[in-house]
Amino acid sequence: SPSSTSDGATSDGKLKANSLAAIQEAGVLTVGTEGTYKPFSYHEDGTGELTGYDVEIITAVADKLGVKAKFEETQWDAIFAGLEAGRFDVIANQVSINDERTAKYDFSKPYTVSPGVIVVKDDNTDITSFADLAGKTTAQSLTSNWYELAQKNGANVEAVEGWAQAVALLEQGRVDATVNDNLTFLDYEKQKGDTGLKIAAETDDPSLNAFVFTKGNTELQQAVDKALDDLRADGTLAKISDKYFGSDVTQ
Amino acid sequence: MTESLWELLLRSLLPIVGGALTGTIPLALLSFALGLVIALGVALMRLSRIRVVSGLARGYISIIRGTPLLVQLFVIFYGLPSIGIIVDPWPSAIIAFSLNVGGYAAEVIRAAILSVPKGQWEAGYTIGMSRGQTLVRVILPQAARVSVPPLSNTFISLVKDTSLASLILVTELFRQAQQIAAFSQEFMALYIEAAVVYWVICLVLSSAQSVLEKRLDRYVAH
Amino acid sequence: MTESLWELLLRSLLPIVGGALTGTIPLALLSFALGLVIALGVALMRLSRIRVVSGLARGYISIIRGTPLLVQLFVIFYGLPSIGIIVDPWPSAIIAFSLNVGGYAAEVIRAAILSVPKGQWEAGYTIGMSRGQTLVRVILPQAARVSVPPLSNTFISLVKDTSLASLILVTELFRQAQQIAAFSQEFMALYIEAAVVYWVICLVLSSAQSVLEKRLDRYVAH
Amino acid sequence: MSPTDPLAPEPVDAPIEAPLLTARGIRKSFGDVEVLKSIDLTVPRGNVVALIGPSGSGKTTVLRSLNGLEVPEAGTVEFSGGDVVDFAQAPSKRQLASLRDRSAMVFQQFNLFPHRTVLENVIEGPVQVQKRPKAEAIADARALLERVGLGAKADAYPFELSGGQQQRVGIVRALALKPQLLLFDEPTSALDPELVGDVLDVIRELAAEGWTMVLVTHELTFASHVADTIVFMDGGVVVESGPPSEVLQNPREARTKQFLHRLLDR
Amino acid sequence: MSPTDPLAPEPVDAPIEAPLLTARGIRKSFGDVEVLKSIDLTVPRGNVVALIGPSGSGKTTVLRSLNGLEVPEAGTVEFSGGDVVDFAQAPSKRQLASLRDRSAMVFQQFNLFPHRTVLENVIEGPVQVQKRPKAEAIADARALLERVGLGAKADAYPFELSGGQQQRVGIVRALALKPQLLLFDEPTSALDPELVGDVLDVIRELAAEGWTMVLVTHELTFASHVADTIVFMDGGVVVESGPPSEVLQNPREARTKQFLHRLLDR
Ligand SMILES: Nc1ncnc2c1ncn2[C@@H]1O[C@H](COP(=O)(O)OP(=O)(O)OP(=O)(O)O)[C@@H](O)[C@H]1O
Ligand SMILES: Nc1ncnc2c1ncn2[C@@H]1O[C@H](COP(=O)(O)OP(=O)(O)OP(=O)(O)O)[C@@H](O)[C@H]1O
Ligand SMILES: [Mg+2]
Ligand SMILES: [Mg+2]
Repeated sequence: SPSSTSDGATSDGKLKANSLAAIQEAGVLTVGTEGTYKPFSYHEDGTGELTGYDVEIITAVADKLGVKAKFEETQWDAIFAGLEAGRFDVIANQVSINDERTAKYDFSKPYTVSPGVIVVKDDNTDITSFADLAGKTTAQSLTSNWYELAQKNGANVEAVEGWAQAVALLEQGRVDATVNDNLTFLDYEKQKGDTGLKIAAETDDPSLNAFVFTKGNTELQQAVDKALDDLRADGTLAKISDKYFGSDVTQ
Repeated sequence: MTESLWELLLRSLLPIVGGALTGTIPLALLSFALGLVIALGVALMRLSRIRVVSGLARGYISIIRGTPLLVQLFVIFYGLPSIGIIVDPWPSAIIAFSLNVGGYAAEVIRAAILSVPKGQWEAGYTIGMSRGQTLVRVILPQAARVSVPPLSNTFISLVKDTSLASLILVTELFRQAQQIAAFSQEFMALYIEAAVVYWVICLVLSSAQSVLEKRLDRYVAH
Repeated sequence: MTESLWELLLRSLLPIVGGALTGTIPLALLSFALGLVIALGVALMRLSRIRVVSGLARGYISIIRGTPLLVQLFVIFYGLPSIGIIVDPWPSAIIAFSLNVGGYAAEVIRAAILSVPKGQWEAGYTIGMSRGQTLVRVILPQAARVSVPPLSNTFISLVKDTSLASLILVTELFRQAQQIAAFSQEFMALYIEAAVVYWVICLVLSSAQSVLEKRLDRYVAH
Repeated sequence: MSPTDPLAPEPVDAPIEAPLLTARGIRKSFGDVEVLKSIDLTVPRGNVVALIGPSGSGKTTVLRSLNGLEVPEAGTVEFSGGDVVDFAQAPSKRQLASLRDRSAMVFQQFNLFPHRTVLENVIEGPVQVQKRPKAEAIADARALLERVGLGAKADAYPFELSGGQQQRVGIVRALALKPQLLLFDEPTSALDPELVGDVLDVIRELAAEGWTMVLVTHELTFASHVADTIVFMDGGVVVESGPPSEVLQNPREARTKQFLHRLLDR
Repeated sequence: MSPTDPLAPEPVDAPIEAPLLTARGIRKSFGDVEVLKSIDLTVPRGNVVALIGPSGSGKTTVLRSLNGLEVPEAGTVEFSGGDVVDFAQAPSKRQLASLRDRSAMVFQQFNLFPHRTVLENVIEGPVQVQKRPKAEAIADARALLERVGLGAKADAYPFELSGGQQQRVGIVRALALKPQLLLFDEPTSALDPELVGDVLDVIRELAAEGWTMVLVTHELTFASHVADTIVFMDGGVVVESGPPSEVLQNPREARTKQFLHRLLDR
């Protein structure tokens, strides 16, 4: 990649897209997100404005940077391709930090710290720990780190598109469990009331989710980190978290 | 949970139809129109006696039909920027879809041109027309007739394929359904609702096809 | 990170081709074969003089062609359980794809049957054959010839459409590519790799088409 | 195993005096247009009846009605020794099949099966429909093909033959069924002028051998040589009929005269 | 505006003695088969030349070579007052176009434009190619159609016409170009026997009015009445040629005799 000077300009003097300087000059931070991932990134009532936990936090971050957040919605498949192609400056979509990703991208400080849970049917008594997943079938979204976790514990993993399909399979008795973010399940219960599902176990180590930048976009990453620190300090993060989850999941 | 499934479906209809009107339909119409122009060019190249020209057309058709549309969209929208070409979502979608239609329709148009009896070319030549004049005034009007049914198949497929455009940031019918499904977790119901809207669009297209076929059939014995 | 992109692509080739061999290709072959049987039945129904019968066939074709394949797959896999019918991934995929092929190919077969001159039916009748005998021994062998090119289009589309089967838990070519892409984060590269594999499959199909066309053309003046 | 004379018609049991075929009061409309207005036709066994008349007069429709390719609204067709098929009573499939079993048709456009070789075309009916042993059917077919000069073409596909050769295969395909009645609809009008002769020669031979035939033709000279009876049709009715010497040489009706004049004067 | 006699050919400036068309040494092969083996043909102005000969002898190929639909490997075609088109030199598009501008062809299968009405078929050449004013072209076309008895069919589509009517439109479409030479390739052989007369009548009239024509035909009686010269071809060569009284009544060559015998004896 072309060497960039510290103010984000390339050697030929033009501003490099996605650099902090370019973003500030344009006054717009372009954010890639799914828009179909409740409660993190979704549309109000399904048909209204884009909203959600991630959306609100990155909007607050953009405020701190003195720019407007502009959202581009696409599917998970395309979200990293979009970041690399310079279509977005940052991804805000509950991306968890893992080794493969840190090798390719830069992450902000985490803004969600939440354990993974095993969700099973109410009447299931076989599964009470992650070790019990061995030989069981779980439904996982291919793109989440929960897929890896279930696989590591010996589960037979069926890849589905998302939470809704995983739950459908679970309810239809076609899989034994699904592993996902605690928060996702809580939101689902909040919406559906009695779901006939329960949490069978929780991970020891929480997963850390953060904003994603292209490798080497250090100025932007540092600016966002600083904004996150400020938002944490002034209680904004806790407030947003409380609004969605009734507790502070940001640390 | 406070709202019944029917209320949800009713409430969803407006945005889904809206997605059809502002996304699916203009995208499909525009791409189809451009695609036909490309297809005509490619079909004529494919019919050329110059090896290189017809080889190029063959290669184009083979790649377009042999690879998934999803990847074609991906390459144009997310791949081209790596060589410095950045195209906006709508133009990208239109480029990808019309190139795609161009590949499929080229074969239809080629077959239609070949289906016009050789005697029609000769009749054109013997009244003094050039190759181009004969093509435009004699052959294509007749080729149009036989190509309407297969082209309308291509069009109907295109209408449904436009749902892939959401991948490159274009909001259309299916994307709307997905959004509502994500919120309400009722993906099955909303997908069926979307399917019904697609079906209505395709029914309208099919009747347009019948009308067109009748019009083009007026000079043929029944 | 420690491995270069080329190493990744090379390492991916085996699982992707494996996905093609164990998923894409058997799924496409099986669905196509079953789909042809359905299509023949639907085409004959569509040609029936009995209004209700041809109406049923029309409705089937209209719904199959007018709604997205994705939704058809979802209805069978996720929708049927709500009325107590649970079908496994592979059978679901084969049902959905063969019903889909059945709708598209029915129109092709119908057109091909109609393209056989009426005199061939009459020749069959006058040597004493029944309608069924004439259909099987006289009409279908001739209809086969004209329907090979459009049916191979349907087949090629099917090959690429089987990637949707991953949505209902069938592992095939594209799913393998997605999986590797998700872990390596190299979406663009792996999608292009998958496209190349699709392209190779389609090239093989196209040459099989040529061979078949030649074989069926042996009794026709060139 | 193969008959000594493959061109000779099958013997029939009915008394020799009864006409082989009797059609009475055949009426047929297409949409609003009445194309046949009560046609009567008698075909004595061993006779050749030639239908002539202007284009659109209904000749083809008469022929097609005789073997049920067209189903008239009224009228009867009766083969000697068989059922009376009454079209006014909506004939059953079995009845239509019985008409087809007794007759065989040679088409203007040949209508050979393009995907089968000459031999396969000929044995299709005997083997698939009449369920005769294949070896026997092949032997008969070869003998018949030999007789019309096509012995060497048994394994050719129809597209490899000239029009005249194709039509001779069409005739052999009909003969192989050993029908009681042969129907010819303008068997030479799709042929190049020079190829006509070959086919007419074959028909001439068949007539000489005693086959019963109804043929539609524009070849008046030929008809006058080969036919026992000429039937002149116009506008869906039989205007006059009789031996060639009467109808062709001394027509009674003005319409007949006018037609003959038009066709012969060139 | 419309000419007084729409059927009369355009006057030409060249001296009256020179033949309108001279073709020399035309050779043409398809693949390995040499179909024309050095054909010479001279067509005097105002004459009618009839090409006869067995199927496959090369008659159609000669005709198509004269207007460049077929490009021979060798030979020259020259219109009086025009370029010598030498096929051995790979003629340019302009040269082929000049052949087509001077002649007009009437096809065996008519080849009318099915998507255009009769009138549109006729004015297509004059308006689109010759760029004549549309009103004038229409007036001429109507006069010509009137002359061949199709005045009432100007707005019909080809499929609404009988074969004979379609062929007359084909002739009018050619005449409307006011060509110096009319080429006819078996103009009646795709017609029902009864419709042949109408078309032959039109050609007879054109001959009487002094049009120069080359026609391929199997209608020997007609050819003997209308042609100034009969050219008998076989196997890609001209076997003999001369006035009908010689070639048809007193052929010198054995092959001619055999051919005439075959076609006339029925
Ligand atoms: N299937 C049909 N539908 C409508 N009209 C028909 C049909 N078949 C024949 N006719 C009409 O019936 C009349 C008689 O037709 P038919 O073919 O029996 O005449 P033909 O004497 O055999 O004439 P040709 O010498 O031209 O073959 C014609 O007016 C024809 O247009
Ligand atoms: N395009 C072609 N390709 C190959 N062979 C051809 C082609 N056109 C004509 N021939 C062959 O050239 C020979 C002469 O054909 P041509 O059509 O000129 O004969 P013709 O005298 O017009 O015969 P007919 O009376 O049957 O129309 C024939 O043997 C024919 O098969
Ligand atoms: Mg007839
Ligand atoms: Mg010819």
